[in-house]
Amino acid sequence: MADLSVNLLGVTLKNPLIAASGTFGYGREYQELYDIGVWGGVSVKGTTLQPRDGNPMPRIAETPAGMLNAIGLQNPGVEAFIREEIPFLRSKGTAIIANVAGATLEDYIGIAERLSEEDVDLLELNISCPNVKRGGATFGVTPEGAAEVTKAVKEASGHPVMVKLSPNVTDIAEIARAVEAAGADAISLINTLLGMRINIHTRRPILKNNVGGLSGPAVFPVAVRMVWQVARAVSVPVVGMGGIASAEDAIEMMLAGATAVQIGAALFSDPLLPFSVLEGMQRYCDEQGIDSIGEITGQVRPWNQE
Amino acid sequence: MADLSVNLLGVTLKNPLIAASGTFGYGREYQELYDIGVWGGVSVKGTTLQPRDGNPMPRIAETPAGMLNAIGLQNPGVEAFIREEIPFLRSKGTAIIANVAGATLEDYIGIAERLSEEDVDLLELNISCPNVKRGGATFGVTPEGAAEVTKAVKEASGHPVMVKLSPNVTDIAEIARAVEAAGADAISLINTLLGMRINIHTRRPILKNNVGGLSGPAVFPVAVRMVWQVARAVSVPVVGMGGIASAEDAIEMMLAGATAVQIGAALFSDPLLPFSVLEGMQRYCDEQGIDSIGEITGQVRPWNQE
Amino acid sequence: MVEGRFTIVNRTQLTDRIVDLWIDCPALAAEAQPGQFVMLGAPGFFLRRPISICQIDRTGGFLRLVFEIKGEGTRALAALDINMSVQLLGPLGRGFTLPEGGRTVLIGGGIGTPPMLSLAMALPDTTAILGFRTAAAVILKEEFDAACGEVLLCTDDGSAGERGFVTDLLRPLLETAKPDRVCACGPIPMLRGIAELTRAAGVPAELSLEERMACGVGACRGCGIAMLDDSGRRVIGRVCKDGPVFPSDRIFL
Amino acid sequence: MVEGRFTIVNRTQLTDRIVDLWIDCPALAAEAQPGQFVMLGAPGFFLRRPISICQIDRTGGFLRLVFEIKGEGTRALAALDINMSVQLLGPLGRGFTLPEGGRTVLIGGGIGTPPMLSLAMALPDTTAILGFRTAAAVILKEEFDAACGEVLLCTDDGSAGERGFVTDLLRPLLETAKPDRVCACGPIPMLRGIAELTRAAGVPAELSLEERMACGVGACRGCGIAMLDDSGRRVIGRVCKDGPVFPSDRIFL
Ligand SMILES: Cc1cc2nc3c(=O)[nH]c(=O)nc-3n(C[C@H](O)[C@H](O)[C@H](O)COP(=O)(O)OP(=O)(O)OC[C@H]3O[C@@H](n4cnc5c(N)ncnc54)[C@H](O)[C@@H]3O)c2cc1C
Ligand SMILES: Cc1cc2nc3c(=O)[nH]c(=O)nc-3n(C[C@H](O)[C@H](O)[C@H](O)COP(=O)(O)OP(=O)(O)OC[C@H]3O[C@@H](n4cnc5c(N)ncnc54)[C@H](O)[C@@H]3O)c2cc1C
Ligand SMILES: Cc1cc2nc3c(=O)[nH]c(=O)nc-3n(C[C@H](O)[C@H](O)[C@H](O)COP(=O)(O)O)c2cc1C
Ligand SMILES: Cc1cc2nc3c(=O)[nH]c(=O)nc-3n(C[C@H](O)[C@H](O)[C@H](O)COP(=O)(O)O)c2cc1C
Ligand code: FES
Ligand code: FES
Repeated sequence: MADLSVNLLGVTLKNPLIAASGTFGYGREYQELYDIGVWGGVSVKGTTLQPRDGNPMPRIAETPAGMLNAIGLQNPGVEAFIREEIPFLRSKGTAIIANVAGATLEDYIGIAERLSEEDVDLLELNISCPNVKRGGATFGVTPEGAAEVTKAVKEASGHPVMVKLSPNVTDIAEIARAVEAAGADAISLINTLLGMRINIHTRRPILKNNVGGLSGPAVFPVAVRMVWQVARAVSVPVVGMGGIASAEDAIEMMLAGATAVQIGAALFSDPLLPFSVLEGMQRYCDEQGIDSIGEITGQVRPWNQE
Repeated sequence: MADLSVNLLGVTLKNPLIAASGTFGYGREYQELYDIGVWGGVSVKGTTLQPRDGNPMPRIAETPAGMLNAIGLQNPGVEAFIREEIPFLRSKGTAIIANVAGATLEDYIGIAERLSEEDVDLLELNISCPNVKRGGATFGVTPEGAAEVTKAVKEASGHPVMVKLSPNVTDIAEIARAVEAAGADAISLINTLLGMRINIHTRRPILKNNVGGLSGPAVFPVAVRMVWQVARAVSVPVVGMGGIASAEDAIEMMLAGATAVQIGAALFSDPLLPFSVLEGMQRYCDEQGIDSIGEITGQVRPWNQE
Repeated sequence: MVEGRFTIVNRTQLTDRIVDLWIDCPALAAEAQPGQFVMLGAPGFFLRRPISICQIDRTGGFLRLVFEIKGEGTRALAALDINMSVQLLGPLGRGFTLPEGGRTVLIGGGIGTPPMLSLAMALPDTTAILGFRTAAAVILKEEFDAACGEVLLCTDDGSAGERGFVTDLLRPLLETAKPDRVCACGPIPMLRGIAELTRAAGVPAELSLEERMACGVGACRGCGIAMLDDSGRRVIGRVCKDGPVFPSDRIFL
Repeated sequence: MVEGRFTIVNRTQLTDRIVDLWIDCPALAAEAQPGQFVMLGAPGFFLRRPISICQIDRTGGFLRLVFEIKGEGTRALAALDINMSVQLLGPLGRGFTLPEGGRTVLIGGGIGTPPMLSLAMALPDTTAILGFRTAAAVILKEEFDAACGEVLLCTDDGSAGERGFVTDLLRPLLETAKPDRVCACGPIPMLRGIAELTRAAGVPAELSLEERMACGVGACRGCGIAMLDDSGRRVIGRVCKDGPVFPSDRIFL
């Protein structure tokens, strides 16, 4: 049996699989199906200082090999998270990644400060949620904005800070370098690609928010490309996600440069996915004679160009 | 029977379906399967001043609901296009859209000039091909670059110029406004999203070019969103493409703001697609009581935000 | 809650657009309650489809699912046949409360009818009101006849039963033979009408709602509904977890 | 060239990884030539899979396709059964040239063997050299026995036929009983070896190649191969259109 554990910023994850923010709530619901301690970590629903109702319905639209969501960061706020969810998650023996979001710099600083003394393993700074108007997304799409919020949160936080990037940018490597320079301890990507669906009979957008974030297998090749670009551009660890739906996908993402991976939308197609991914990872390690899955991070050998 | 013809920059297309550049060659090959005169138009393979060999193999990778390509603009050059392909296409009674590409401004100007007296209906300026190094892509991702090449080609061209945008940008509307201001007569989008796949057994990228362009149904929601954003941002006609694989998709793209649509990768899944799309469009017109398909362009009614 | 691949043991078509499947899934059948639903994998589609449990055979270990062909996903599901298998997650959500006694009026409108059948079979004293567009759309009539004390049928065009809406049949019932509860599933306008009538009559009502879903278990917050929580505070609940069945005085339709 | 949905009329498994389908597609069978291929739709996958035509029954209107389960797409194809239908585009590409007379040596390596069968059946005077990894991987031996004047078998491990590679069997043939042509399909190292041996011996060879494909008809330029055109100029040809069978002196392997 190969060792599937990986080290992410000093936190030992028992395996490289993290439930992606927003797709797993705070883990409670899936606990009714299986012991969520199987996950290396759980990135919780994007949490804000104050509770948020999110966007009007419908918030979900299906797309070829994927889906759009426009939840709009519905969450009970950081106090409820601290009170009710941290103890629950801690009891399950999985790393806790606090995905934090906000509309203003002050929001981000506030939540980072509030969580500093709390028992979470790392902060995942969501500067890329496309579903909040005048929200974090404006930070995520310029190097300056991304660096600004990274720096502020890094100063306010007692925990390591992983910055989650938006894929809706021209040059992802540039943004990655900016947040690294601003002090990011790690980088995660990708958040969702902005998309839209229209009901041709009513001639109205399916989502009440008009547009929403695309995720699921459809985005996988874009995610692999961006993880590869970012992993080559920075020296901090990279956590890869976007469309992972099998052990092979998770391995591909690690080869591209990811230290750990997050799995999101594919859980809706296959709620038991973490089990088959872990099994497939073991099988791959056996076949390839790998002792520790961590060895494959970034091991893709690109073809020489010219 | 509803009228499916549309007017694009003074050119009457017998229907809004255009074979997307690079997926249909110059039409010859599919002519062995059916009369390509069924198409409203054909956008030919990206053509350069000089013949090009393109990238090394493999150039194709499959992805969930889509594919990556890194052809690298293999084409016989503009002289062969003029000599051999224009007469053939003209004889088929479909509009000819000359998709032109280049590595330098001079290339673009040269090909636009060379085509000025030739019998094509419009130029489609590919400033967005991600598969040519130091190539057009550098123009396509900044408003300044996009405007510069548009202006130069517009001045050199005797034909209307449609500029084809890259989706790999932060703000597609900004680019669209820039090319409109620079004189673009129409805008087409989207070209492919940059993606990557890795063979986990060999640990090498599947494409010899390492990265390639993603197209097919996977990108459809991104394309609809961008077409919608661009159609709201400019007043020139917009030609929409990216993942269209059914009549419903084509209609959705038109509702988002497209005057005509291009169909590319989905032809590889279903070579007879134009027939079922046209049938479905007729059915939709009947059901919705539409006399002319052109009526639906841009007719999506977005939900009010706030 | 159980996730797995289960075999279709029977498939019939109730109308040209409505498919009736029996699935061999003892672990789900053992837990299932009237009003709960499952997330059903549609071959070739990314998201699962929420389908209510129409009938529960705990002894045999079977669940019955009845669904209408609406879009592409249910069309793919309709292509499945006996001996083929489907991916199921369930049972999910909160079903109808099962009171000790009293008389219940069950109302099903169109494809909202199937979920009411398992409830009809679980309650001793029921009147069913079933509404359909037209005679050809009527489904499950015999089953309700067998399960309920009384079955009132109506169609929009009067081609079967009374001409009119289920609310037209409910109104006199609330006046003349006030039931202890009303339970309903159907289109939103119908549910709104029922909520108004029952509120006015002071009869508690439980309504089964629909919303687009991704996870189906309450994790993704995709299926929000404005509702009052136990302390009377307005919150955004989840149709899949806090429902799909809600007390009508707790939700804002 | 024909595109359509056609029914699988027979399905067997030649080894645990190799599937043998007969498809009822008269319009394709009427046109098909040895060495041509079809693009076969794999349920759930975006791109079609190129598969060579193994046998042509023009009278019955059937094509035989033999393929190996390599990745996910061929696994999905392997799940298809008799009476199910598949989407086919074909026949595609340039097959082997069919000379008037002379003797041909046909060489098939592994899963490169099936395409050689239709050629064997079309030519009067043939010797086949078939190479496999091991005895359990040997396929179509009886068919070649019936179709060819002589069949030479070899395996890498010697568990069936000679121990060694097809080139080991070809070498003496070229010396002792020089054929008029050699036609081959198999892995690239094998084809390279054959190209070298035949060039040295001055025997013309035709080789069937593989490349990843999207359109399969020559439109997308996905399947390039460096080759000499009719005027001897080096160009990037298309495996799907200018091949898949090429004269060995025209291509750069
Ligand atoms: C709790 C619950 C129970 C249900 N029970 C039944 C039942 O027993 N029988 C039945 O026929 N139908 C039932 N429905 C409705 C059924 O889920 C939809 O008709 C079905 O999802 C449509 O899928 P489609 O692929 O045909 O349509 P498409 O429009 O192609 O689907 C696109 C997406 O929208 C979703 N969607 C579309 N319409 C609905 C809808 N009305 N509700 C929820 N999601 C929708 C789909 O699930 C899919 O994700 C139920 C819905 C819910 C929420
Ligand atoms: C002209 C031609 C004729 C062929 N004839 C046969 C045959 O008769 N029998 C047979 O078993 N195989 C044949 N092959 C190979 C066969 O096409 C591949 O094994 C098959 O495409 C693999 O698909 P997959 O989904 O299992 O693999 P995956 O690796 O999952 O496929 C991913 C993508 O790569 C492509 N691909 C992968 N390997 C190959 C390959 N070797 N050649 C071309 N594309 C590939 C697939 O088509 C698909 O687009 C032929 C290939 C070509 C080009
Ligand atoms: C329903 C849904 C809700 C999401 N909510 C959040 C969120 O609150 N915070 C966040 O950083 N990302 C959120 N995401 C993005 C995911 O965490 C992930 O980045 C993205 O979905 C790509 O991964 P996937 O394709 O595996 O889902 C959400 C995604 C989905 C599908
Ligand atoms: C194999 C292939 C080759 C392409 N070559 C070109 C090209 O030469 N010029 C161009 O402007 N776009 C090219 N494209 C992009 C398409 O024209 C189109 O913009 C894109 O594929 C999205 O549409 P689709 O999803 O319908 O294919 C190519 C696409 C594919 C798949
Ligand atoms: S569908 Fe995910 S919370 Fe209801
Ligand atoms: S696969 Fe398209 S040209 Fe060969």
